[in-house]
Amino acid sequence: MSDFEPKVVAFVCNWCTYAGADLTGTSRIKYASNVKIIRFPCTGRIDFMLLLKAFANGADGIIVSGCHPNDCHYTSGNFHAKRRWIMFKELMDFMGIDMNRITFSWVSAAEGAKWADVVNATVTRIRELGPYVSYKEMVDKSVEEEVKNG
Amino acid sequence: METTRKLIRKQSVEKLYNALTSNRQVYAPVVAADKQIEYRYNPGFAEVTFGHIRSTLSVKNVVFPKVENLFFYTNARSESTITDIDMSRIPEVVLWGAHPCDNAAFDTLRSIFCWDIKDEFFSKRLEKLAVIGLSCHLSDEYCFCTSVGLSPDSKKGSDILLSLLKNGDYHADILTEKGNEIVKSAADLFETVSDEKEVITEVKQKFSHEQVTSKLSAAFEHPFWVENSLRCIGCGACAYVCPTCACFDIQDETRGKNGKRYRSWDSCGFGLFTLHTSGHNPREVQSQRWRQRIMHKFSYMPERNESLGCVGCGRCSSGCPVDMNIAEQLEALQNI
Amino acid sequence: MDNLVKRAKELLENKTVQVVIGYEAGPTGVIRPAFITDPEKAGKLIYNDKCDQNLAVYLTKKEVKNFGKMAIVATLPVMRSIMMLISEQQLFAESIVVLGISADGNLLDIADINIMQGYIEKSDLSNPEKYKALLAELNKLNPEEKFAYWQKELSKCIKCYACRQACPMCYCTRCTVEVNQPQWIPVQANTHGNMEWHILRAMHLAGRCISCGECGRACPVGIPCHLLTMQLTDQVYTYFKVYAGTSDKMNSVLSTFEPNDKESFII
Amino acid sequence: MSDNIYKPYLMEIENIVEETPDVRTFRLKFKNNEDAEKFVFKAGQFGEYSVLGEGESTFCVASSPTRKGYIECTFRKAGRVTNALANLEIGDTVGFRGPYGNTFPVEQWEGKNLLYIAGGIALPPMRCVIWNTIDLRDKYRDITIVYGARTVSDLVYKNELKEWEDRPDIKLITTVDPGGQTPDWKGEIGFVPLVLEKLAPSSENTVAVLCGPPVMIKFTMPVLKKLGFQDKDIYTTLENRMKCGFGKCGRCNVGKLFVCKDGPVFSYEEILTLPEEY
Repeated sequence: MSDFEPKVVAFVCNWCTYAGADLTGTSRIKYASNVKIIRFPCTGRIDFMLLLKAFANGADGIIVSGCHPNDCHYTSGNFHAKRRWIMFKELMDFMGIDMNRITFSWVSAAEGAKWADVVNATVTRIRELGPYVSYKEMVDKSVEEEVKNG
Repeated sequence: METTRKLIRKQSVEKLYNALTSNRQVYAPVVAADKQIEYRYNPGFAEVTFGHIRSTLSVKNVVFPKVENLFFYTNARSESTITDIDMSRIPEVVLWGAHPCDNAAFDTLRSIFCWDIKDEFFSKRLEKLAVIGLSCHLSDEYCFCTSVGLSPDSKKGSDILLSLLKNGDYHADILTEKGNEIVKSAADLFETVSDEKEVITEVKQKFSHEQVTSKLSAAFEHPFWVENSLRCIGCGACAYVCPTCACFDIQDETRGKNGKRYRSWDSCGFGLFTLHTSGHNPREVQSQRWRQRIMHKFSYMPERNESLGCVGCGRCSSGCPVDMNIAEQLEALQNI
Repeated sequence: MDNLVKRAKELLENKTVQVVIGYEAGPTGVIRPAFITDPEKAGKLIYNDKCDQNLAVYLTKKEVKNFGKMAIVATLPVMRSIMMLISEQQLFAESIVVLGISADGNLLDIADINIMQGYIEKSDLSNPEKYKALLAELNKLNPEEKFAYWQKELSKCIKCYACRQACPMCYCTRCTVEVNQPQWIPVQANTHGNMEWHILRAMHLAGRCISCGECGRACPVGIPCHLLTMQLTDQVYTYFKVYAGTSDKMNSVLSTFEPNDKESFII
Repeated sequence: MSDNIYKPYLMEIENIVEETPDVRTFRLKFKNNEDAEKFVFKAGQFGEYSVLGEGESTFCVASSPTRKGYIECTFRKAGRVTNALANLEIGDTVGFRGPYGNTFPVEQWEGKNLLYIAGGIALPPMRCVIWNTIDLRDKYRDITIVYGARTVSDLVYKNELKEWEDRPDIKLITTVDPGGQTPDWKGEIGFVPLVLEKLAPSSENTVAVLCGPPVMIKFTMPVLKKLGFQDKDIYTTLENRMKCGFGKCGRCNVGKLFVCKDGPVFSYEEILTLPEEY
């Protein structure tokens, strides 16, 4: 698996983490290029289903990141998100979907260095875990099920 | 074709099964870990059940899969293309041990898919299907095949029909050319008929379907429908387990530029089934949808497709979470 | 259950309610829901330990509501469902009369919502005993085994939505699976599509599920889908110390928050 | 064409007309010439139009069978497919299956007066038969078109309305709901049934084709009856949700009839025999 390059999708909020990631760049801090950033208005807008869609479409790891508690641009979006992630994590654990592949973090607009750390740590971890085969296999198998006679 | 009857010994049945699985897909019933009766492809003979009353799902999926791809496409604006399905890839399948009600359902499905324009997906699958049926030696209170013009040993739809004998051997009625081919491929397993008695279950007739049909034509506005569907919760279980329900949905699914259009099972019991984009719904409440289900099977289909839309398997009633018992309702309907 | 019949008859006779929702035995002996509008027919009502359907699902059904004021035979899960429906503005407390049934099968005197709340608060609100064993067993599996288990179970799903339709809390007129711009959940019933559907269902019921097990009971192919929501019910209690359906004024867990909610996985 | 009855023809969008802010007309040309040559249809028939990836939607063919080489469709942005259609541009690909359904009995109408009554977005399904009869103008006697919409901007086919208005052999009455007029509006103001009542066309040797929202139909029918129209001389096209278009998917059932096979064109006499599930 030495040539395995993890595909990591980051779902981030516009006001803190996206700005933080921007700061990482302007501060010329290098970090793993495996991450594809998708910007949302707020962590409260990040539907849990999007994470599953990312896995289904080939992501090996996911980062979800937004403003620190009390810093939400919309006052409470991240608090709502937090409760949702707690439930989502428990459900995923119960169903055997690998939560080690998802990093949840709070990265503010000033934490350019933290963003680089979060990404690097995630990519390293995913590199060790290898590609997320079991979820993809399920998706592919589902396609085969249809082709088969019933 | 002239039908013939042969004898097949208990131990030869296993040989026949193994001979069939060696070179084709055999779809046979097994008792799953959770006690559900389900059909699987080529299970080991030891797993195959001969003592089931009804499988949880019907076997209609061998000719009408729950998802059937219709074609593939690439959506690239002006350069879009469509790739047809290679229907020659549809496999030859032997359906093993399905009961007469399920097998009779193939005729009903044909009357839906092949009236007027012929549906090639369905007809190709049916063409490649050989049915080795099994007469019923067991039944329960949900069975009502005798009320819809069938019986526990109806031959309709089967290519070969096995019937259990008292000593554990089987009679094999060879009904079609397809059945004959199978017999020829293992001729030494079939012997001359004995006079051993067949074990056939008795299913009590609950209603006359002719009478139901004639009553229904004037029963559209009857309060019966609301009274008897209040408990219906509007799920699609009855339609999905039904061997003759054929309503479907057509949907697209795309990944990037490529995708496929497929059809999948649908149910007239769902509120969205008939909902117009405007928000208008011709069948707005559940009683109208329940009425549609019964009317379709027992009034519209006999008039339109010259076939009854029900084979009396009783799955809709046994699978219903709120005990909407169709036989009971039809019994009541014939007397309104 | 003479008391139940007597009370139902009374309510219909003095026109306090127009319909009584309860249980009766069908011709094959199977217990089914009954809708009694005629006091003379109140004798059909029965209650025994086989009456396990959650009748609260009918409180939001248009054709039942059309009768007028409803009385409903209510075991603990039904009472909790009623609380949820009231707290989520789907039902007015004034539009129903609760014919409460105690855990040992006796008619309770539930005069109003406060009394019902008192009764609920006194009861054991954790998941029913009969489901706990399987939940515990599943929780012991390793992730691969869990994933394999759910893949196998969910591959059976035919997307008939009996789980949704049987659930009193799934009252939305348009469910998320029916939203098609964009098509959020794949329409076809394959393992992947089924898994997304059941995850969505469980998440939408997180903190709202009242552990009646109706979804699993309704499933025609025997998927234990109630375990998904029940697991979350356990977790909601672990994290937030609340059970759903305990008050007519409670907010659902996922639509509220406390600034000091604790978790250990966000870095 | 293969045996796959679900496979659409690929069509190229040749022209787009923005009729109103949310209604568009596409002119579609077959990508494959053989398909184009084989393709025939009659007034009243419909098709399944698809955007690959979004699904199919059912509309009547809005152009006349007398004009060959292309078909036109007019749709309002309402759901998933129509929104996706509206985002397409000239040159893009649209799938088309059809034609399906029955037709207006235009041959039977020869020698008669024709009265077309349409409301709002219901003119497109009638446009086909209107042009069909106009193109064979000498076979019919008087042609009268009554068309109403909520507001002036909701009137579709504005260019054609102008053309019909200018023709001496067609009588066109356009109307908008009260409040929907603009300062320079020269047509009628008022609901279609009232305008029709005022116009009072003779029912003598006349066929009426009525199409519009349910509420308009509900109030227009009594007016037609009062004018002496018989049920068998009133036609409409029904719409029900459809998927397949050829009587398999079970969606458009109205009683034992399929709107897709036995319709969409029905006389009022036939409609009275149907259960009210449309």
